Amino acid sequence: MRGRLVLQYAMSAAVIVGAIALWEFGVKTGYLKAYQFPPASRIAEGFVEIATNGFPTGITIWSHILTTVTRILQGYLAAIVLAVPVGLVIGAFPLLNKMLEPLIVFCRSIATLSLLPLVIVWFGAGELTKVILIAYGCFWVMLSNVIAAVVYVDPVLIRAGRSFGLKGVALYREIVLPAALPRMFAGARMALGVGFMVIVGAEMIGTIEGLGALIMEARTFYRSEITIIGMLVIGVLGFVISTGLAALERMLLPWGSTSEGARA
Amino acid sequence: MQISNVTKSFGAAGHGPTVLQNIDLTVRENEFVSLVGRSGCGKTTLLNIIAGLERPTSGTVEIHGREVRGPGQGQGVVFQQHALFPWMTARKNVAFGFRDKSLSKSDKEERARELLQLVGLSAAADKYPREMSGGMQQRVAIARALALDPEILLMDEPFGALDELTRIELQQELLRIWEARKKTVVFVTHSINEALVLSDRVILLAPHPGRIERDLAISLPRPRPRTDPRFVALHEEIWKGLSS
Amino acid sequence: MQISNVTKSFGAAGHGPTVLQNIDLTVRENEFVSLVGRSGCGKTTLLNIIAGLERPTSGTVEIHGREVRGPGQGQGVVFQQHALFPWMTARKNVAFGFRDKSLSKSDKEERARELLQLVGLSAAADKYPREMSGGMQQRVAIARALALDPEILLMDEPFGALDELTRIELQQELLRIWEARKKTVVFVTHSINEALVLSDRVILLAPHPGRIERDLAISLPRPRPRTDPRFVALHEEIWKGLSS
Amino acid sequence: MSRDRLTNIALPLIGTLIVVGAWETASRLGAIDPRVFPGPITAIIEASGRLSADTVGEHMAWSLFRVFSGFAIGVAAGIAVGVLAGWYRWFGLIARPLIELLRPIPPLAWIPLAIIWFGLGEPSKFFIIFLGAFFPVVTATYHGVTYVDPTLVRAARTFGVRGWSLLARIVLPAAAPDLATGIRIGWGLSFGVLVAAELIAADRGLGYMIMNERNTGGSVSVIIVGILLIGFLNLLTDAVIGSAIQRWIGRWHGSGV
Amino acid sequence: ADVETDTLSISIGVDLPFLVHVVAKEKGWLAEAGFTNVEFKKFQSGNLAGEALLAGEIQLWTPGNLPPIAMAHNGVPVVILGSNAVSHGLEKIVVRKDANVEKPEDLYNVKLGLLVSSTSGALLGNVAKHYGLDFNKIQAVNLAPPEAMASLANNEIQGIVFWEPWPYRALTELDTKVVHTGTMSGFAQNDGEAVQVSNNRTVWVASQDWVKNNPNATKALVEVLVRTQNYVSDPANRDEVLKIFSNFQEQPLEMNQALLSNYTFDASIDETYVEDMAAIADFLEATNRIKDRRDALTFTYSEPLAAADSALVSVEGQWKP
Ligand SMILES: Nc1ncnc2c1ncn2[C@@H]1O[C@H](COP(=O)(O)OP(=O)(O)OP(=O)(O)O)[C@@H](O)[C@H]1O
Ligand SMILES: Nc1ncnc2c1ncn2[C@@H]1O[C@H](COP(=O)(O)OP(=O)(O)OP(=O)(O)O)[C@@H](O)[C@H]1O
Ligand SMILES: [Mg+2]
Ligand SMILES: [Mg+2]
Repeated sequence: MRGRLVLQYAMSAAVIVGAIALWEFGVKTGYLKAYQFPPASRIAEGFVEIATNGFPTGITIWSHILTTVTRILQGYLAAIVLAVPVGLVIGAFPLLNKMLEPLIVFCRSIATLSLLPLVIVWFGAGELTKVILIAYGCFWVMLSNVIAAVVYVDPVLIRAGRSFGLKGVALYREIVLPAALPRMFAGARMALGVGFMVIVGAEMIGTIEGLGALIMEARTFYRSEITIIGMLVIGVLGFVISTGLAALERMLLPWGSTSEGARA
Repeated sequence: MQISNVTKSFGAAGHGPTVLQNIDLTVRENEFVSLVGRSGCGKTTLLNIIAGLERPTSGTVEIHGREVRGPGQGQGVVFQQHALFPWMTARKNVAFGFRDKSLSKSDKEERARELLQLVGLSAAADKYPREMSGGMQQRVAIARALALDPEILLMDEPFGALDELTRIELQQELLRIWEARKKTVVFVTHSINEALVLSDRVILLAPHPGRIERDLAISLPRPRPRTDPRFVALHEEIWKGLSS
Repeated sequence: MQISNVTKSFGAAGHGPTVLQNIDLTVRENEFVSLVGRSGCGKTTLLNIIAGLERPTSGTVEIHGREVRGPGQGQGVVFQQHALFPWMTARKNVAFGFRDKSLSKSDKEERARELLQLVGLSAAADKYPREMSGGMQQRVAIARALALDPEILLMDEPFGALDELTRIELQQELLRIWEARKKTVVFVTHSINEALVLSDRVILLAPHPGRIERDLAISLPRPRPRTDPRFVALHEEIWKGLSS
Repeated sequence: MSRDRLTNIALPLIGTLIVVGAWETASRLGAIDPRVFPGPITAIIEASGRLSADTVGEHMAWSLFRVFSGFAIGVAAGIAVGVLAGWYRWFGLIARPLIELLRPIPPLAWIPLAIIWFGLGEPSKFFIIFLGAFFPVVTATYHGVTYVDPTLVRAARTFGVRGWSLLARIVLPAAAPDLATGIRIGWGLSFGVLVAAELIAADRGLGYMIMNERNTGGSVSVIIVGILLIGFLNLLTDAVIGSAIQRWIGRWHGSGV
Repeated sequence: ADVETDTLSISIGVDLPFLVHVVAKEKGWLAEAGFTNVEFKKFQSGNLAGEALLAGEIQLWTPGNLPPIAMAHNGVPVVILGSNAVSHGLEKIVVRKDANVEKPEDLYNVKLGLLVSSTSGALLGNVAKHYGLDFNKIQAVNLAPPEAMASLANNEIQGIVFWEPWPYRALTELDTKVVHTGTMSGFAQNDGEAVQVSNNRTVWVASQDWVKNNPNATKALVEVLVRTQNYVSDPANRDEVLKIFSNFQEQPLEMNQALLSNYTFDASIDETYVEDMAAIADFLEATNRIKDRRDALTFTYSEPLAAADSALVSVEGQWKP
């Protein structure tokens, strides 16, 4: 059983390595154009270059990463801090929830990119705008998840709580809240994903720092290998952070988390 | 406990179909009463009304002469399943049952330990529900209900999801606890055997609308071997009552 | 059917704990055999091996002298629950059971209708599983297994999830079908009563590792009232066997 | 029943009206500057002065066409890859890490490569929208295929069904509810990336309308109307897809997805 | 010889360099040369047009001189066929009057909006060099023209560095002034002095593949373009061509009248061309945007231009099909 698994991993690795080699070969022999399909060797060179010299000069990949992560975290945390209490309140009042539901769905469905021209007019082209765009994207996703978490608490748990005489705020605090936590966590992970989705749009304006800006800058100079590096770094970052959140969730909710339905 | 002329219908302002109609029932102190009936005949609804979790459309339920207007008036409830709080360990779940504000946290945990011992789960005190088998979970649920020190223990098919052997073990356990703690018990079940093994009285509910069809006193001494001809005869009688 | 020296262990190349050890069992044609045993003793595993869904680590199962190497060699299986295809109506589910390629679609539907009539479900032919009660679903599952026209019907706690009343109804139904169609049946159950009401033979499995503990022939004539003292005595005997 | 319907239709309507009313009032009273954030009525009046119904109709038609095309390709590819990854373990081992790595990459970031690979015509726009639909569908399909109730598979095997027939007749229908969820989310995301897709040398479409207005320093009202239109189109088509799904699997699956 | 193709897609923008293209088409000269099927394509950004060239969707691209340099250094097979217009005076630094920019050092105190990786960035670098400023201390905000205009209006930035028509719009719509153009100072200390800090010119760019596969079409195209350049450069035709252009673009005639003097339509491949190209490449190299420095002549193809008018080629391009 184990042996077979190792074999399967080895086989998958071999296929991937083979594909990369084939690609490299295709470029070397001229079947693929390097500026269209930069081969792995060129991507690796490009990575060394932006890790040391930076692109443009002085801005290394590390500072691009730091800038982007800082922006995402600011917007993301702002969204969470706002969405949790608002969602808890809306979820507590079914009437309010029903009334606001279409609005929330609507706001969530608005692409942040289309807000770009408005937000620039409202908040200028500085850091604030970028953070607000990220926060906007994260907020509605988190909000709908917090509300759903509260609304879909297993009614049996609520009845159990009530059978011990709990009601009102106490019932909400002692039963509804903890029972809603796993779903809220799932929402938090979804919202983070949205934060990453928004970052390139947010960094299209007023900056040459950050991974989104790096990708656009590389585009201007036809450095497709740097574009790809920027994309891959975002991919890896997104993957690492969401894995980290899952681990955090397991730590904070030891009674068994619901990683189910955690992705959009 | 006194149930007087309780009627219940769901839907807008009680205008839906009538689920329970004119239920009258008196349960004496320390009595063990089972409710038996076909699926959908209103057993759970009646139990919920007694628990104060649902309001009757008309009629009253009184416990010790005080009308029930909500939960937490001396009723403890054990649900069919999944009713443990998944974010609490067994001990915390039981400790939750002590609603007495004057108890310190450590007092509660101490007493919870005692109750867990009573249901034979000392070793599993720090397990989360998902780490326990169905039978263990139901023991914790019973301990939690007992923590409230209720006058009446209401149980809604508590052993319905368990396999037969575990079920029989827990029936013995429940009888032992009932005798030790002297509680009034209202017990909902699908199983005629279970009702016969446990109860002083078996109430047969008939559906559409839910009403009391038979009220049988079971005077056999406990423990009650299923082989006892009187047991067998009673089984037959209830079976006929239900099938009709 | 002949089970010879079957041993089964899971895990890498069969090196895990042994779930079944040296099982030998011969089931005669048209015999109704029940497997009874504690949870986890290997009942389902044994049934799966007979069904060809699992390969034994060693030993063989033969049906009519042909070794079982996979499913669909004359075994029909009825599972505990959820085994109907939820996207098919009752009729389609049953029609699925006819694997004979020479049958046209309308032939299949026609025959499915007949089988549904046999299990008393003509009226529900166009219902989807979720629109049926648990008892109705199991009837459809039985009809579907019969569609295969199997020599052996394997049933894994088919009535475990039903309430007692429905369960007893379906037991009667099953006996009727078994007598009408003359099948060999291997029936897994938790319930001693059920095994006693139905079977010609009750096999007691003991766990760790799963092995045959007792093999009781039940020679009482059917129908078997539970009040019959012989019935009661057999019940006692099996109960003791299980509790030991 | 009638009471339920009342609350399910009236309450959302009332809520929406209140919010829209508050927005309009705030901008009328000058609490928010109507030049940078006009009220809805003002915005619509002003925008209708600048755009004819025909133009807007054309923008909408093109956007819908693009969303639908990219979405259709995304769904087809998502189902194919998801099924293969769930069915063949070795393929899953290759595809899943790649998918997880590519998923967080924003569609906007793909634009440079999309253009280099597919040019400036419709294919590159489809590609960007494809990305929106592909990931949710592939994940849902994979999940659906791997978490099919094993009893169903066994039941089918007892009837001698295996291989592709098992996949087509049992696994896929059993995964349908998951698939439906994925498709629904994918449709929403396809709309979400519409504006990004129409950044690629589009000369019509709602996304183009918004971005063009921004580039030419035009009116905030048109931008707001563009956003509202995309939102409404999204909600409307989502409702249509929802009821189609309901018809597709609702009868046997029960609750809507 | 006949041209290999009668179909041409040409990217054009809204501004005056495309006077040549518009006139060549409207006058029917392109058709005369055999290009009966000419399509103009407009792109919202320069990037897109370049990418369209790569994708084979246009055959002639007329960008500023920076993008083809960046492309050539990154292995993209493009070739320059000649200059379209020399426009050193086109780029301007415009600041709000209330920002009090009087001397070069005052640039440290304001935020300037520009596309950092365009010829505007190079211009700012040259300004810094010429006036002895520290380039890194100048606060440059990377903004596209529309956002820059909005930000300038609400004083989030105090100046912009852009090419026409944006400075023209800033001057007419906002209370601003020019402190430097690509060729002339506006600082108090040397107001009106000729200081060349811009190397901006627009060039004709085609893909190497297209040129290789369509030698006759390349020659014919360059010939038409040179002929049109001569026509629009003649003051006698000034009013006519401006009218053709303004009508075609639906733009105010007076704006184009005001701006035309910024352009010299001259295809020459000569020392100035080489210098301008080198200056931009210097800027890109200094900021690490290109590697493996190459001479502009290695991706310049001068034969068609020489065939059209040998006087225009004084330095020969080294690229050959
Ligand atoms: N909240 C509700 N709204 C409307 N009808 C309800 C509600 N709760 C229960 N009912 C209906 O009341 C009837 C009795 O339900 P109840 O749950 O009390 O039956 P039961 O005897 O407990 O059944 P079971 O043995 O299946 O648990 C059923 O027909 C059910 O559909
Ligand atoms: N696929 C498997 N891999 C490893 N162990 C297994 C597997 N299937 C079953 N087992 C183990 O084999 C033993 C017997 O399982 P089996 O399901 O046959 O028991 P059972 O008698 O049917 O129990 P129940 O009455 O609860 O259905 C159990 O200990 C179980 O954990
Ligand atoms: Mg009930
Ligand atoms: Mg089993």
